[in-house]
Amino acid sequence: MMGLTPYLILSAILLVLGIAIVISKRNAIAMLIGVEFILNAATLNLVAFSRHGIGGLSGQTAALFVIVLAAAEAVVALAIFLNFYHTIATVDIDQGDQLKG
Amino acid sequence: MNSWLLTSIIFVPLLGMGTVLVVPPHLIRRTALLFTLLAFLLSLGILPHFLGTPIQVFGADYQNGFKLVDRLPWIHSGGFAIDYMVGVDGIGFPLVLLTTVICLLACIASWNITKSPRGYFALFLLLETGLLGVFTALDFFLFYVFWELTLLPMYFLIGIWGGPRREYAAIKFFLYTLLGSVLMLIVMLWFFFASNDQGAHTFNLIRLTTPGVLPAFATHKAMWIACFTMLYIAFAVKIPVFPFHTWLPDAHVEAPTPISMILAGLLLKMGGYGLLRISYPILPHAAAVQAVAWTLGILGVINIIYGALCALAQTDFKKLVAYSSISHMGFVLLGIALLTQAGFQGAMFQMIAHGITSAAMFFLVGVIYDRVHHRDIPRLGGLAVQMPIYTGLAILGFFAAMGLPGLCGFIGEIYVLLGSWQAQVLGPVGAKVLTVIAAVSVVLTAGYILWSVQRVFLGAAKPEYEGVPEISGREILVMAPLGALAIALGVLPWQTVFTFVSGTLDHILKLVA
Amino acid sequence: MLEAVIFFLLAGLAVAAGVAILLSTSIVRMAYWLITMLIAVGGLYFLLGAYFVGVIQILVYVGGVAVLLVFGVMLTSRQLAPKLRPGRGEVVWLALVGFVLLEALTLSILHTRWQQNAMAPANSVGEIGRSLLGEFLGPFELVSVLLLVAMLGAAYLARPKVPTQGPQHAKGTTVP
Amino acid sequence: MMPYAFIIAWLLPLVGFVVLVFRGRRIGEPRSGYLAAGLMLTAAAISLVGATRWVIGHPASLNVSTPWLRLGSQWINFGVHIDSLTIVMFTMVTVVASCIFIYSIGYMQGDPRFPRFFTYLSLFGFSMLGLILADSLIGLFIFWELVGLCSYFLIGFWFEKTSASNAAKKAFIVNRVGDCLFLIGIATMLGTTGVVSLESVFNQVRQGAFAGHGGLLTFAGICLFFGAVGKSAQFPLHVWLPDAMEGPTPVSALIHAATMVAAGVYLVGRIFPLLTPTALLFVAYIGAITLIGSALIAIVMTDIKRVLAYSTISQLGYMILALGVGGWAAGLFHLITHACFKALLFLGSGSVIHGCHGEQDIRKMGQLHRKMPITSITFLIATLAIAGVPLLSGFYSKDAILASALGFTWTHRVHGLLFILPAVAAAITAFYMLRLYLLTFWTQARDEHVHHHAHESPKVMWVPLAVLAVLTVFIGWGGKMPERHSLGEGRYQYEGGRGLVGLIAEAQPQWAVSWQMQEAGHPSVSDVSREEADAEAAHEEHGFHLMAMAIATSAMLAGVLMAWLVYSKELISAGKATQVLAPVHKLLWNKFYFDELYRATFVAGILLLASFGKWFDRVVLDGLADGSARWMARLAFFSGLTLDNRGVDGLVNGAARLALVGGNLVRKAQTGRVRNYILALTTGGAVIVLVFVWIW
Amino acid sequence: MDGLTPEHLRYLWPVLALIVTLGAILVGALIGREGSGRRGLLAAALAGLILAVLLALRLNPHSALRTPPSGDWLSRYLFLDPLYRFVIIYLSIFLGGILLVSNSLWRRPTWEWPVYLCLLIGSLIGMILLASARHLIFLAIAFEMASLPSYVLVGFRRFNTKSAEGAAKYVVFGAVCSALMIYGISLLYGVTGTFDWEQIVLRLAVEGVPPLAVAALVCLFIGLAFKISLAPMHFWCPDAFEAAGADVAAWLSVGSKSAALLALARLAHILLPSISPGIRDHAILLVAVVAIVTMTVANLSAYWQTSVKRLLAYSSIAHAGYIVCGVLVLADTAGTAAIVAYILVYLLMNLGAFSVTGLIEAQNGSDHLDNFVGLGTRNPRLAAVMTFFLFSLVGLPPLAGFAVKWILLSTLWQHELAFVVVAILANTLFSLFYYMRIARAMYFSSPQPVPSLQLDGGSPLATIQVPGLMVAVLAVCAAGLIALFLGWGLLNNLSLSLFAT
Repeated sequence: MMGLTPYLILSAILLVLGIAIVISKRNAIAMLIGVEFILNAATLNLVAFSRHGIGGLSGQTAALFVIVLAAAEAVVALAIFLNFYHTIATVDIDQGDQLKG
Repeated sequence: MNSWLLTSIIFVPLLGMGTVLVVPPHLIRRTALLFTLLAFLLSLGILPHFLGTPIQVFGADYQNGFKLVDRLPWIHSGGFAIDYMVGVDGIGFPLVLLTTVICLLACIASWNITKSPRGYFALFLLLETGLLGVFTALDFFLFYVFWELTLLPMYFLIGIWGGPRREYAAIKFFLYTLLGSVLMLIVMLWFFFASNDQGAHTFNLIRLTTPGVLPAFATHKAMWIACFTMLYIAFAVKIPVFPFHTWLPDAHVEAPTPISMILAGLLLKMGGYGLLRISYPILPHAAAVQAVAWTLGILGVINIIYGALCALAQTDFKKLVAYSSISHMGFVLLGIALLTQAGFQGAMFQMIAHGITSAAMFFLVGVIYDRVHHRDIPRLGGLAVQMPIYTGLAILGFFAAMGLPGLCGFIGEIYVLLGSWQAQVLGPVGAKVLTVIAAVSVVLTAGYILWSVQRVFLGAAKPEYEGVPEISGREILVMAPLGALAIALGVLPWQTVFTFVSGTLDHILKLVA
Repeated sequence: MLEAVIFFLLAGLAVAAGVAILLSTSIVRMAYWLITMLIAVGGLYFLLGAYFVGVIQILVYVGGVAVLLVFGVMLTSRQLAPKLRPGRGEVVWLALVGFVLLEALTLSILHTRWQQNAMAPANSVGEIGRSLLGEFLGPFELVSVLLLVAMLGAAYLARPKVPTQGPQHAKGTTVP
Repeated sequence: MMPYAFIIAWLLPLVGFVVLVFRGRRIGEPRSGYLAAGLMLTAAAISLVGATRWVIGHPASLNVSTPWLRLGSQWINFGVHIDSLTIVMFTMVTVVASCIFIYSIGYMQGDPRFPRFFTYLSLFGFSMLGLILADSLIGLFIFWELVGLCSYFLIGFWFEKTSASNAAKKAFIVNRVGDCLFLIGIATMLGTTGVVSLESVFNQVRQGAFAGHGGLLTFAGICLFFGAVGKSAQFPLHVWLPDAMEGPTPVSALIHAATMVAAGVYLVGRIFPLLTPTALLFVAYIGAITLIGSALIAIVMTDIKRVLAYSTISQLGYMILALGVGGWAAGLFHLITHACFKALLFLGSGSVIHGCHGEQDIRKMGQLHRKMPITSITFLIATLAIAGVPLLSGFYSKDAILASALGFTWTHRVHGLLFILPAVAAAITAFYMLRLYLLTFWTQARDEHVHHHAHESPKVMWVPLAVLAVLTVFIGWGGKMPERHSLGEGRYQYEGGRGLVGLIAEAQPQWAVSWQMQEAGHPSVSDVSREEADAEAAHEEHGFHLMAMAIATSAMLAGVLMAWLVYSKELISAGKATQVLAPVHKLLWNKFYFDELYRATFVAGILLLASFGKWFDRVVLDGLADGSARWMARLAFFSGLTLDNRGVDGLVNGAARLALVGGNLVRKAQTGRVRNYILALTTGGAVIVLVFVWIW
Repeated sequence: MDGLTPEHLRYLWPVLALIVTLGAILVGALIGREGSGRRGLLAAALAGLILAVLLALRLNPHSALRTPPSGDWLSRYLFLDPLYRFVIIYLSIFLGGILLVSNSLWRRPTWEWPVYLCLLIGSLIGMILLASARHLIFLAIAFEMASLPSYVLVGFRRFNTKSAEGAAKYVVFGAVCSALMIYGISLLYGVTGTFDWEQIVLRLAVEGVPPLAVAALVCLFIGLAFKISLAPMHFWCPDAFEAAGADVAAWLSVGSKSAALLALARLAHILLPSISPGIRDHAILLVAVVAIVTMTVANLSAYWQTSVKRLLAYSSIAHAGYIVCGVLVLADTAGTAAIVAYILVYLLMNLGAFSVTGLIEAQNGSDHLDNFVGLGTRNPRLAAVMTFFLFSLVGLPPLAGFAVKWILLSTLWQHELAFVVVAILANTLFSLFYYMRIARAMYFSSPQPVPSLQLDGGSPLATIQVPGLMVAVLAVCAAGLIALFLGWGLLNNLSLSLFAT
């Protein structure tokens, strides 16, 4: 029977990958993908813990909520990027460097 | 049994500020004059309270030497016991009177301010409230609030109505004083949390002076040295003392005439008053340490000589008068530092005398500036021919500042010199050396004042100032009281100043020595 | 034993998807790799016995969010998006930070002692439903309001310009 | 009743001053002069009446004082002390002043600021009389400076002339140097004895206030003496008196001949009991140096007023020497006589200048005795008096001085100079006074224009000359120096004085600080035994008096003969003499280069120090405050990674320069690219996690 | 779950009221005539807010900070204590003020007004719940609830380059931070097995804090720090504030920051006293260092700004740095009381400053410093009020800014945190410069010719007409500053009474 640790390590890897994607990609939507990675790492953690007897069912319900949150966030983020695209005609987030100093 | 006289004196100018903001434009000057006059008349009301007491018994001891004490609980929550407490004693009362007089005269002097007079007179009255508050507050927190309250109006008064480099001068003034007041805030915190007056923390300046209220201070020597130095820096910026004085010449040169009258006449006294009200009574053993007395004494003497020397080399008339203020305030510091009875009396008298003479001198310079629109001494000359009456008054003012016997400058200097000669705190010879160096300043002062009088007033009449009008009635109205005060204080110093002042000063000295 | 094999298979797939996204430059390919990762994680949930969560994962994540992303990609990349290469410095710095984080996490994970009790019995959807409306009733209600507001904001932003103004696409034009 | 009379007399000039200050311009030209002169005359009358009552009534001394102020714990009273010396001085000052007031009504005729002149004169009168009456050192100091102030106004009266205002400034500052040391002297006395009025100070010193540190008493004595040096233009601080001649002549007569400069001698007389023998020696030597130096310079001077100025300095040197050698009554008697004839000389020179329409150079004068008979006669009387011709007042007072000088040098052989120098100077005085008289009145007229226009001054001017001439002749008669008997413990007793000098001698202090007392600083040490002192006094009495008189008259005759030969008979031509002694002449002509010396050292030094102060203040201190701000701004600007095109547009102005800005480095991190933000975020997070994990 | 009686829902009423207003506005917008004007909806919104405040006032919760899950249903997810009540009243009144300000600054088409209202009320609900959240998932959702509308609000001016860019950056940064927070929560759940903060703290106290829990707590701190805009997580703030309108910026600078601050304070004051001293000292050191770095960074960067909104953003970051020091005082509730007092005055200062900036931006074209030039002569009263707010932000005595800073400093001093006091004082001295730059522009420099800056409409240097409502808001803020200074004893009592047992 698989232990808990492999799942946690996998979620740690997913976390790091997510952060890496967010930082390295210049396309706004790619960054969103990175965020999804981090959130998935979180849900994986939750589910893994609840299934290995820690905290019973609440872990899985929490995972559900996290997924819903991710969805909501993605909706708003995409709406903003669409607007961003409409005004600056590119999705390269680095173009947006008027606000600085 | 609050008598509300002091509170009314303090807040009458604030009321004036309110009315000035709403009154129609042509009435602004009159309302301002009305309120400053009202404040002056009210401050005369304090006089009977002090005249009654016979000289010796005045102010049985420092604690209950205070009169007209108004006490109102202001903030009693969360362990704070701050109350609005104002009162006046020997050293407070003369300064309150000086404030109201100088502000009244400055208000008359600022009659021809053209640039947005409403803002000017509002800030002017706010400044007066701040000053009156500083000289009467008996609660450290209230003292700090009024101390900072004077900062804002002065910044804008110099900044908006000043001369060409006014912004630089204003920000420099603001910064130096704020640096000082930040240090004072730390000391205030320290006092508050280290004090236990019957178990409770207190800000009350009187309670803080009773021995035992600051227990931690009695044991740790380092603690009261640190506090004393921080407080000293806060007050040294205001006096101003040697390393922190660079803001004064700039502020004076750029400030409009009536404002530099108040700046020199009153704001410099806040430093000296602070030393006498807070540093010396609350930290007596710090003041009695020989090293501290030495440093303050030496700095005082440096101030005197350095101020006189710089004044000798100036070409801008107003800067010359500013440096002369530094030199005169050096006497105040020397008088206080050497812990002699005569020294204290001399310092206090010098503060009042310098208030009068410096206000007079700045007004005189202002009168010239209004007529010829420049203050460059080499270009001036031969005014005695065009403006004889003005020259007469100017001679009176400048010679009073020079310390001519029979005028007020002399009494302050002679007290400090004779007093500091007998000081024991610096060992047998130390005080004598300092006094000799300070005595030399008598020659330097005579030097720069006579030289500037000669270059500005004497000499042949210059065609450039042909049509220069004589001194106007209004200007005489300002100079006359100052001249009369200079003579009165010079001839009868005991009756005019010392009866009120010496009682309290003796008790402060008893606390320290 | 079979279980371990399936786990490593799915975990490998997820990690591969991540790495692929890291390396690829075209946004479209990234979107597809994201979908594979999501499916892999869904599979893991099934493996763990959290069937309901797995299904939700597939339904909401893959069906909803991923599709949304693809739409986003389609809409915003009308002209061929330039190959976006991250700078040299960033990659090095990234690797360093990533490694440090990973090392810290794995070390602390190994270090903590878990209550290693038995795998909880595969629970039915009913129990999740009960906990949803029991312990998590508060969040449940709150999420509904959250979704309402999110949808409102997104709809507002995504609404095309009111036709009366006419097309104004030049950069920097402002609609008062 | 007596003291109040004097107080009223003293306050009269003050009344004149106050009236003239406010109403001066309206009272107008002649009447303001009459007012001031009238008030001074009444004061003179009162003092004369008082003096006669005093001579008959004979009280020792009178004191009236009111508490003025409390210095520290000591009460300072402000009062009046009258003894015979005060009476004599008071009368002398009032009489001479009234003569001069009347004279100046004529002299200052037509001056646009006529009333103001008399305002200053009345103020001077008030402060001089106040100085005489003052009973305490501080009271004395107050009037001391007020008198200096009046001399500043009067010297600089014609302030259009820059030389006049320079002279006034110089006079006041040199006086102030003297006053500064005077102040230190007062501080020492006050510090040790704790009392202020002169009487109580003397008692304290006698009761041993200075026990143990006699040196301090000497130091205090010398400091107080320096006040006198400043005021009476003695050796180191004499430079201001010759320049003071810039003022109108009546001013020179009143202030720089008769009264103010005499105040220094009066002060030394008052503090005589405090002066320890070493201090007295110092006083004597200063007097000697001054009298010989200024006498020599007077020989070469060509301006009539400059000659008289140097002769005044020389005569003051005599008085100081007399006090130094112990001839208290002699010195002060000379002061009174000198006041009369020197005032006469100055007024005479004034009328000469007035007559020659402002011409002051004696080389252009000559043969004026026919044009100005009265002036020349009165001038001759004064010249003879100062030279020391018998039967005139100068003879008696100078003889007394030489007698006491001889007495002193006789007992202290090592100080021989103290007699030789005055004797030689007596000859030189006679020489230069005669030279002045002959060149002005008798030798042939060198400048036709001046000679032609010269005319006698009006009645209002020569009447005072006549009065002063009468005084110069009769004042000395009937005077006899009293004998001195020692009463042990340094106490002496005088009796048998007659005439004016006797009157003055009554005020002689009863005791003096002896050598033993100076070392021990305590009087109880047994003093010179009684008998020995009496013997010394008796011996001194007869011998020296005659010998001194002989030497004095012979010196006078030598001087007169020399002057007669050189100027009247031209047997020895003055011109050739100057070539032969050219270097000496140049040295004397430039007044031993003192002016240049002082200007090079003190004045230049202070101005240099002042400009350093100004530079230090503006550059170093201001620089520090602004520099640190500028430096920080530069650091921030330089450290900025990318220049922000929109943000920094000319921000570095005055206020910015002051602000401490380190923000650029941090602000630049705000690159605007969100990926950098997240990079920074994760790095921050990683660091925190690392720290914690490492700790754990 | 036993039957839910209305009695159980007593604490929910205010929040329910807000949700109902949200719905009402939406329905109102739909059925109302197109472009029927903003007044109706504004009235509805204000009514809803007032209702929420009244309902909150009716509650009189026992004042203990931590209440065991009483019968009330909500107590499982929230700390139902006076602070919760205070937050509702405080934020609702603040939103009322913001709505008034927005109404007078509104330049956009009227159909967007209801969306604006709903987003604001949505974020209000999120903030209220975030401030008192107890159940971590509930906290995460409240966090999102507060953040998502603010992302949209920042980007509200739809086709403006600056706002689009600002929103994009804000949303990406926000998404990453919230994701990290959620990851932290999952780890914490793993270590302690529960989401309830009380239990977590008990568990950690009993078993000690494993490193994984430390990492989790740090991630949680990063999430909250993002919202408070503390040092490493403050980057979004200047860009977002410059992009957003002045009123939205005011709302974010006060609303979201104070909610997150109260959440952090509440959680820290439960966690820190009970965990082992070793970890606690390190935690306090971490927060202190972060606070000091925040203050200094913000003050340093603020000097060079030319856009006043950006400058005020840095000033809000600096003030966040000052307030977070309140968390360091663990011993008693004085720390949180100081925070409450501070945010109350902070509200007045920021609302005032941002509204004036908004006015100038709306009527003078942009919020560039050059537009402030000569305001002293154009609108003397407006300039005077702005000077009030500036000097209160600096912390000079006659104004309340000093009073609250004094309370904070004295509490810190009392608990031997002298170095923090010195740091705050140094920063106050330092903050003087950039506030003075605005005062200098307003008063000292004379109005030059037309400054060269891109205009968002409106003529530069024109005198500004201050609409009625705005005058009321500004007057209340300025008067509040003076009143609170004179009567700051009461303010102190109020904030202390929130925790007095």
